[in-house]
Amino acid sequence: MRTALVRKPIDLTALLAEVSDASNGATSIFIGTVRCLNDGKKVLGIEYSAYEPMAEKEIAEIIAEASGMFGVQHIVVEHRLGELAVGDASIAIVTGHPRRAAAIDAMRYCVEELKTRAPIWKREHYADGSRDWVSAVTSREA
Amino acid sequence: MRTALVRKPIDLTALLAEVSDASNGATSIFIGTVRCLNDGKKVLGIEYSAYEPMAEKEIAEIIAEASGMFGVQHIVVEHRLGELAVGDASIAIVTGHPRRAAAIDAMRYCVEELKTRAPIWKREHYADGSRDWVSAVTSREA
Amino acid sequence: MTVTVCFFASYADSLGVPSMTMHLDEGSTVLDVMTRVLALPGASRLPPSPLVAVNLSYAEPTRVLAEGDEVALIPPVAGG
Amino acid sequence: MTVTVCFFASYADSLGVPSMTMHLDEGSTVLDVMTRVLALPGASRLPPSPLVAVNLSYAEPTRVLAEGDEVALIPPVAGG
Repeated sequence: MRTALVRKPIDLTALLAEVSDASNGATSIFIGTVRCLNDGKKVLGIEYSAYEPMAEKEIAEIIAEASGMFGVQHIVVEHRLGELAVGDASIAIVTGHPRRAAAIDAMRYCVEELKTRAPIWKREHYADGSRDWVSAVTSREA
Repeated sequence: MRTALVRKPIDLTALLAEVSDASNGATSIFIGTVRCLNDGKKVLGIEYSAYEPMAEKEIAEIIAEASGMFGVQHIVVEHRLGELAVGDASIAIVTGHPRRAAAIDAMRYCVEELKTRAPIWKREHYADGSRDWVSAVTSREA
Repeated sequence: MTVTVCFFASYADSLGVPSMTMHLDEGSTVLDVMTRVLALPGASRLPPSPLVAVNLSYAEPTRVLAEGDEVALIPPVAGG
Repeated sequence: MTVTVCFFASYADSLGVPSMTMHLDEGSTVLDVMTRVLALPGASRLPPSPLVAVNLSYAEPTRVLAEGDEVALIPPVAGG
């Protein structure tokens, strides 16, 4: 189990290798990407920032909770920070387990909790040149 | 939206490219793999076979149902047939959508329905040289 | 009329054939096919009411068959 | 005693600084820090009760602070 805040593109193949285990029958993945539209505004990119030590601690706690609740030993979460363009992956969550229910439940728990608790912020850059901090409260989230 | 029964390794990168869309904010993936143990027996490999035209039709219907229920336009399902070794991916389901809930719900719907309805069978090869047809009824499924 | 009956996986192993042609009276149903199949050598290893598909869709035992139909006995599935 | 107060994202923009050192009486709480922060120039754009973390964990306003604590005001999060 591992979490990391990274400043380069997320390498999904490497993450898959990391959770790989001959006892796994199911691997579940969530990838969040920068999308071109938010609340009707054309988005060119997003700048992600974080309270880094707390975000890493909070995500590590979320992973530990998911592991305990669903018995999943193989969980890796990477969140990217810095300037991202449309289509870039901002987050990848990968879980592996002998059974599909546990793998999917653990993945979903991690993404939902991370979006609620991890101190990470994004500022969207719009086609009209403006920039705005976006929150889960003020926007409908991906 | 596309489904296929394939006889070569599943190329996840190609499937991700296929569902990619600038309006997607969330991509959800399920990968089923051959695991080394089932019901306490050491597994060396699995031979997958199908009633191919019906399996393709049934999976296409499942994808259409998921698309209608969750509003997800980007769904691709590949199921591999033939001889697979431990760790090989037997199935990949990839969904893309602006929002995470729909992407994950559609992925989960497809995997659950496919495992119930698609006429696909597997014969496990064990370390002791024996082979056995395995069903969702007689074994605990991945 | 004539229909094709298909067997897969453990059913094909038990019956020793992947398919057979069956001649039926007009108005015959899926149940009539099953009764004939369950009397074949090796059929004792099949369940009493196997799942059936007609022309690639799951069908009830009461389904009336037509000339040229493809009737498939579907063992418990295990895809994924 | 002395604590460090950290601001992020829109809060850092509003207050014009990423962090500040604050001198407090012994027994001061998170609420005392918030009262001081909300009196700063630019603080009118902050909500009346922002989320707070002390030493990397979310904390209640009644939390009593200690020398050297790191108090962070956490804007609405938007990770993922």
